[in-house]
Amino acid sequence: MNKRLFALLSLLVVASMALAACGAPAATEAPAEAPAATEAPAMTEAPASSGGESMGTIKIATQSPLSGGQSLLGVAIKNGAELALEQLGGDLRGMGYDVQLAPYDDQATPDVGVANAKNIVADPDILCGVGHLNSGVMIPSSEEYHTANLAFVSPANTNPVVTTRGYAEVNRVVGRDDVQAPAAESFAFNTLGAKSVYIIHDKTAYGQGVAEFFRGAAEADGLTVVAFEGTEETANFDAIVTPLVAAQPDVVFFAGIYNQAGVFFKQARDAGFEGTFMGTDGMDASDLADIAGDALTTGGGMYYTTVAGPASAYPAAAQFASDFEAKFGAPPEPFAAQAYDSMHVCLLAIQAAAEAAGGMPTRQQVAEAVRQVTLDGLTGSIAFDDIGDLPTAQYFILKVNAATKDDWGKNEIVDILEVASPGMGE
Amino acid sequence: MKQIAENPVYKFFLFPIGQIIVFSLGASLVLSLITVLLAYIFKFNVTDFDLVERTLLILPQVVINGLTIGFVYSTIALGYTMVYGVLEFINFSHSEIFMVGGIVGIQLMAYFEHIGVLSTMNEYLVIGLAIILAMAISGGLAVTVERVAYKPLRGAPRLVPLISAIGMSFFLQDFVRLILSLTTGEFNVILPKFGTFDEFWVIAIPAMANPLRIQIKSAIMVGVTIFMLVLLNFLVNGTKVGKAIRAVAQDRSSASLMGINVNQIISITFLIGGALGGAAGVLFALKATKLDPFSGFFPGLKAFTAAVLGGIGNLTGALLGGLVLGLLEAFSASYLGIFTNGAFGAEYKDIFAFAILIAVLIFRPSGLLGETVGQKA
Amino acid sequence: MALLQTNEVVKRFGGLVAVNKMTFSVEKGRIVSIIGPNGAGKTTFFNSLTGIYTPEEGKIEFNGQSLIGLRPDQVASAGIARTFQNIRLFGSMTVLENILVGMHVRLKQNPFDILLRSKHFNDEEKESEEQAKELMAYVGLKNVGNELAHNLPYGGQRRIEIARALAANPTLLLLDEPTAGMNPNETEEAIKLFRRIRDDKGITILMIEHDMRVVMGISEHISVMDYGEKIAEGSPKEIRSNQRVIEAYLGRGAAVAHERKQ
Amino acid sequence: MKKFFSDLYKKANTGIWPIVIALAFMVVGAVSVYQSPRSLTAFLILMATPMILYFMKMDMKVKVFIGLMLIIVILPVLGIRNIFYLEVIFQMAVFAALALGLNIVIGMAGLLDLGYVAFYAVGAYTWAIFGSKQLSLLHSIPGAAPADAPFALAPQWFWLFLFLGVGLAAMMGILLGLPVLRLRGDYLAIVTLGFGEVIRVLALNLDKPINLTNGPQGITPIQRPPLPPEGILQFLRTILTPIVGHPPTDAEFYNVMFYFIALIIIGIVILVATRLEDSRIGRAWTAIREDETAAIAMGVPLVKMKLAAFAAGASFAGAMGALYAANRTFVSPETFSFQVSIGVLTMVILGGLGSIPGVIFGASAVVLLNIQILQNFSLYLSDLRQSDKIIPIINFAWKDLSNQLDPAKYQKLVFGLILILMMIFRPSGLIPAERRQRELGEDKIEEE
Amino acid sequence: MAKLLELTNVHSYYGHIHALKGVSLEVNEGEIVTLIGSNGAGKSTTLRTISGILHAREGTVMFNGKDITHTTPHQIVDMGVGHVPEGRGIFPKLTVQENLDMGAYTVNDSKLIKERMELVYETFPRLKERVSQYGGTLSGGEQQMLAIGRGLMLNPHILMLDEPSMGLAPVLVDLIFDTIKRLNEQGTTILLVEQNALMALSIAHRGYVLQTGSIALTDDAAKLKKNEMVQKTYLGIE
Repeated sequence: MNKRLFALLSLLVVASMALAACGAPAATEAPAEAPAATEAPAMTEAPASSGGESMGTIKIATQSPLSGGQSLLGVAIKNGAELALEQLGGDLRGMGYDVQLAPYDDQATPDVGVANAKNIVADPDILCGVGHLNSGVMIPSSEEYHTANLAFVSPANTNPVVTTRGYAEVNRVVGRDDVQAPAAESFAFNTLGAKSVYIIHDKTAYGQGVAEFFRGAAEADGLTVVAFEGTEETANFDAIVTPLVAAQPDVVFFAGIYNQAGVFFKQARDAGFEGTFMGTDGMDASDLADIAGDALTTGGGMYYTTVAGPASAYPAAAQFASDFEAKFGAPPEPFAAQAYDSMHVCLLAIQAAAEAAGGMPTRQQVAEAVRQVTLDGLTGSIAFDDIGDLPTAQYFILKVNAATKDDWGKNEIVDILEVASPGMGE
Repeated sequence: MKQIAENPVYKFFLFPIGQIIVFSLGASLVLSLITVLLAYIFKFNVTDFDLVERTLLILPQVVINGLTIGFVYSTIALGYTMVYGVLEFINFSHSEIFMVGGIVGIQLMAYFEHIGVLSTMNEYLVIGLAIILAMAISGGLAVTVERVAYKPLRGAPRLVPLISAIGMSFFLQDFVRLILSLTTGEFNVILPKFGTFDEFWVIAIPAMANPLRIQIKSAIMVGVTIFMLVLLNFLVNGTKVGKAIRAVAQDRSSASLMGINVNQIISITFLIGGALGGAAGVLFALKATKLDPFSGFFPGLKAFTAAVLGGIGNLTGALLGGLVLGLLEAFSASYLGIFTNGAFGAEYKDIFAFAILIAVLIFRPSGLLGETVGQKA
Repeated sequence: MALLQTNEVVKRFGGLVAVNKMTFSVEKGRIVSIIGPNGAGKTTFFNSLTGIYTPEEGKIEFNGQSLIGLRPDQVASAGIARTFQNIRLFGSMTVLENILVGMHVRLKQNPFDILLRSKHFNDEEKESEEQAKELMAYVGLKNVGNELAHNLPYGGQRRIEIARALAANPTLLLLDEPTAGMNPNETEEAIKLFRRIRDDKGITILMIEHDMRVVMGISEHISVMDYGEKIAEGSPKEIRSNQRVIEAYLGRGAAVAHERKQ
Repeated sequence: MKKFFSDLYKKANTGIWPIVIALAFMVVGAVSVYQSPRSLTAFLILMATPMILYFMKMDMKVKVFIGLMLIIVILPVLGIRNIFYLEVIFQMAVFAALALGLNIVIGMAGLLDLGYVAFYAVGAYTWAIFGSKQLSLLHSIPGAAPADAPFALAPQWFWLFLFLGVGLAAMMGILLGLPVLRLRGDYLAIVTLGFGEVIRVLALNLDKPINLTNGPQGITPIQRPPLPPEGILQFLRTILTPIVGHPPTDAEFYNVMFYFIALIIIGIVILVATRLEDSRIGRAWTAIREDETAAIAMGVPLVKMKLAAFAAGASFAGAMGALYAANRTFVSPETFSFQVSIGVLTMVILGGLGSIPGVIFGASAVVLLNIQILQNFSLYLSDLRQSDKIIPIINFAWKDLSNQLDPAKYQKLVFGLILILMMIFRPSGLIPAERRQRELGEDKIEEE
Repeated sequence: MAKLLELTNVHSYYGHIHALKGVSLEVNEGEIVTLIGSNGAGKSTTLRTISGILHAREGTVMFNGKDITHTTPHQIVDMGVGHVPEGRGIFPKLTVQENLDMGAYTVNDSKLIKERMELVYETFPRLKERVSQYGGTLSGGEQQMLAIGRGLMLNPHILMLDEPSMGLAPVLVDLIFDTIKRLNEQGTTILLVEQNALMALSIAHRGYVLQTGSIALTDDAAKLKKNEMVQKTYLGIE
């Protein structure tokens, strides 16, 4: 009897907590079926400074892991998008729209990602989205975006499947595994003249995808693959480094993220590896230099491929880096710039669709507009082909000249490769 | 003979060191022999190079790698096993205590770098200070965690403190992240570069083509852990408090009848376990060079496995378990790829470790050195 | 032939010989007691009989079947039920459920019956519930079927243990200090209950007991253990006047008092 | 104060009142969800209805009727207006089934299993491998799947594989159980933990030598079971269009279908769990948990019963795994991490170890907390940070709140705190286990 | 004689089980008092309640004029209450020496410790032969000696012994009882719980008979020995 009383009371407490927490947004929410018609009254408190009459609220969602072990990159995505919204949202605000960010935490798990996707889809204010970090979350979640016609721009997912399903709503501002890898391989084989390569990846969809394609390309070229390893280890690479040093390949290709790779590079160099390190766009972070130190500049040095031009070549990128650090207190992690660009795509598309529709656009209109967007972003020129890929991805091959964080800007472009998207499949 | 056994120098110094040497050499030797044997068997499978030669080429290095990480596992495992010994529950948040130790250590070094004294200070002094600070903070944290999250649950069904520990583990991860984010804006903590730890001692061995290369860092890790283990051995076996800890672990109600303040002893146990974890954290950080609030999880899991492998609740068992697990990992990760011609690789090392664990437990259900009568009355 | 016959049973723990060459038999339909000082190996002997321990040496035969190497559940299926020295009930189950667990060996329901709630299942459950109720009444428990076992007072818990053991319809019932902790009235009732169990149900009873009123009152045969060995056996009268028993167990004082009384 | 509430509760729990309250919650909840489909409050009011039905005294028939109304009519209709709710309920059902399975192993039989997610993975990968194109890609490089590869089986095969998933998972349960049965407590825990990791690492690595699992890339697309025939869908569309305001799409029908499949499975799981609990087998499990020695002395075969517990627990996870693979049309090893095992364990213990309603409630509460309440809360705070609002008393503008304090990043911290506090203040769970009370025809002892 | 220990209407519980139902008893300075009763009657519970392992829910426990009803065990030990528990409570993986050290945990005077140690070894020479052996490897009799010896290390004001004769051969029982008597003569007050009632009553000054959690009878030991109920129930004399 007492227990039941408790259960009921606890339920009431939960309910009232939820009321307190969510009363405000619930009150301003409009019914689903006619967003445009009922928006106006809710917007009475729109700031006068935005000028013009109030046209309604537009939200742009982000989904990425904000908590847990992968939050480093997930938060970078959110922050990149947030900065873009702040800096570039002016045009839409000028048109009378209140533009807001709705950051969702997918916890790097598909369950939460899909649930959030359905939640996002059910919020009529959300017209576009930026995310995810993990392909494993993006792929199932994008099924929901697809059915709801909600455009999503991915700043990080390089798994081919993301776009090869041919969904009109799914786009990405990054290359694909099967694009980046051959570019890197060609550089290793042709420019560096490597004879043997040791391939290692981080056992994620991203790393393994790139690594597999790299291997494919290497085998086609006759570049000897000494070993092909995946590892989830993040701290102690002794067990891999030891046979690696014994094999002494010309190049070690690491497909993964800098905070794992940096430790690996350092330990491999310390153990006596003299050859060249290569990495993917996951290496594009100044922290890499702090972690790996002079392992990057000694021996055969280090090269990485990236779609984002270095600060030296792109003044906009330098500006972005300093703005980012000013706002968030730390330099941008990988994918922050891509998220900035993704948000930029969303904003431009919504703006174009709103202008075309003469009012609040539908999701369909926004999704169609996304495919029309062209822009010169932080990470190069962006446009989308008919499946949402960059039609040609431009890859910069950078040579690392930094042994500390502050020198990261000294990295130089040694090669630029243009690779066309392979489209739907072979 | 009896005289020697009772001699404190032997009892608290020579014996434990001897034990450690026997364990590490024994385990290494057994695994090395098996590996070389396997190399002969698989020789015909590999055509690119001479398998036996390659095996022998890297063997010393693999053993050193295994021992280095094995000692770290042992030190963390001791924290699990001590708490298990007195409270019979798995302190899930120990991996976070360990992580905090590592981060505190790195932050201290980063602070020295920041105020510009790092390069002028004696490098070993820096490490010593970092370890001491980490031990203090991790130990204090462990005691606090016990007071807040476990003590109120004493006497509850055994799964209840386990869940509380899991909750504490979540909490600590994000709490550390919160603090790091607020102070540094990010949560990767990177070891500043100083000293000569990355360098190698090269020892030429006449019978071998390649010289033996031992990284100074590895030597420090092994040296400090052995020192800690000997110290712990003295603490537990040679002092009154240590005896009280053992008494509480063996029979809590009897211990209280001896006038032992059981709560105080439990706190001290957490303090020691936490301090060991903190020290292990700093050593691990030396190797890993980068930590984040989530990097405690995997080493913690491994150390926990090591504790069980050795027989949870048994201090010597934790030492042996850690060494065996570290060596197994190093061997399987280094050789699986070579032996199977790339069909299996380092990624199977965890499967290997767990398979061995299961095999050991099937034949010795209470671990390598555990009591055969598993349950306490 | 004896219902239970052991031959030179030895059980060791490490260096300690807990049961040493016990040769012992129980005739069908009798009430037999084992007495001896605490720590004499009585309970270890019980545990060896029921398969909890496997004796290192010797033979144990029950109803012509060897029990050596059988698991405890197999021993139970063979028809030996027992109670424990320090009551071991399933504390958070109800009294009724405790008794139903005791019936485990003779229930025939298979997983399909259970999942489909077949007629067979329902009949069997109903029947066993009825029997459990009868058993509760039989051991003198009222209105406690739905109580959690650990909520019952001590005497009640002792009774449940007996009811639970009877639920298996055993041929032989082993009672390990069944009246420990009972007051004289409760003990009187327990004695009556044991008699009834033997007389009505024809169940043979083997018990360990310290209370001499119980031992002397109802045993037809007594074996005395000390240091893992059987040091004497015989009728209550014989045991009472056995010098060795008096020294080892009843105490010199008892002997003195005894002599004085005679 | 306490007395006032308990009197109030007593009054509310007599006569017609419970029905009135249940109906009131249902109607108010339904109408408010209909009106503002995104309101969490409205949804929680609606979700309180089953709780009221469970806890308050009313005629069984009325309970069933109201319950069925809610499940068959109201929720699907509201769910089509906002499919997120169907997703929430779907996940509640999936995790409730997992928690019920784990509850058999831990709650009933008392065997600590930290690698339960392995069985979920087995179920999921069973259908994922056969229900996708993977079988024809066994020799391809992961990630380089040609789009024109054929599906191995027709989607209808899902139904068979649902059962195969159950069977295979149960077999894995026995396989794991056999070697480790002699282990006690924490040794068992670490071995099961290892087993869970082994299964995940296998899923991650079995892309070579033959590409069975496609490694970290995961398997997609996986087929869904076919929708009902077009005639029925057309009929449903006609009825539903005026109610929900638009003709329901196929995607929405899929959501509803999965909702119903999940409900049917969870229904069966609950039925199986309660029936097992109330039988010779369930009693044997509890007896083993309470006192192994006494149980075995009563003739309970330890090995057989423990294996049965592993198998039964695993089979629930197998079923939900297969369903999950079909629902997501995608599986990858990330879904089967150790954290999920821990998550399910917390659901079981938070809800009430050994208590079937408790475990379901625990799973629902954690899912709700994880994907809705905490998420909404942080979105709300994020809204505040983007607005010009000010914290009243301390006069602090939300805007100036440090970005590093963004609450969205600290859900796990809150969750951890909740776990600790729950264990301290309510260690036996939200709805602690109670034993079944039988009509024994005995004189009832009155409660004081 | 001064009252050293006094229990007034003490009720103790194990969870739901009401184990002591209003026990009142007293022990005077210098006495040997014995508690007899069958298994489960509450003898050990009484001792556990005195030493603070269990706290009385009702009633008071006074020791040396101080209320110790809610005092923690280690403080009670510190006040000079030694308790040799049933089953001996030897630390199986501590050596004999270490077990004895534990007995003197609250004593800080190393000279005193040494003295007591010598006394113990003198009383039980067998222990001296086994100094560095693990407690768990001792035989039952040796363990009992160790347990009593450990109790003596404290130099207790009152020593409570729970079933010291359990599992011991008659010769050893005699030895133990002689030792108890001698200790008492040297000034230690003894509270003895014993199943071997006759033996206990033969060395005690006074006795209490416990039945199902309450005191059924109390008297001088000699008189109790002749009591018919005691004889019938506990002595096996018809």
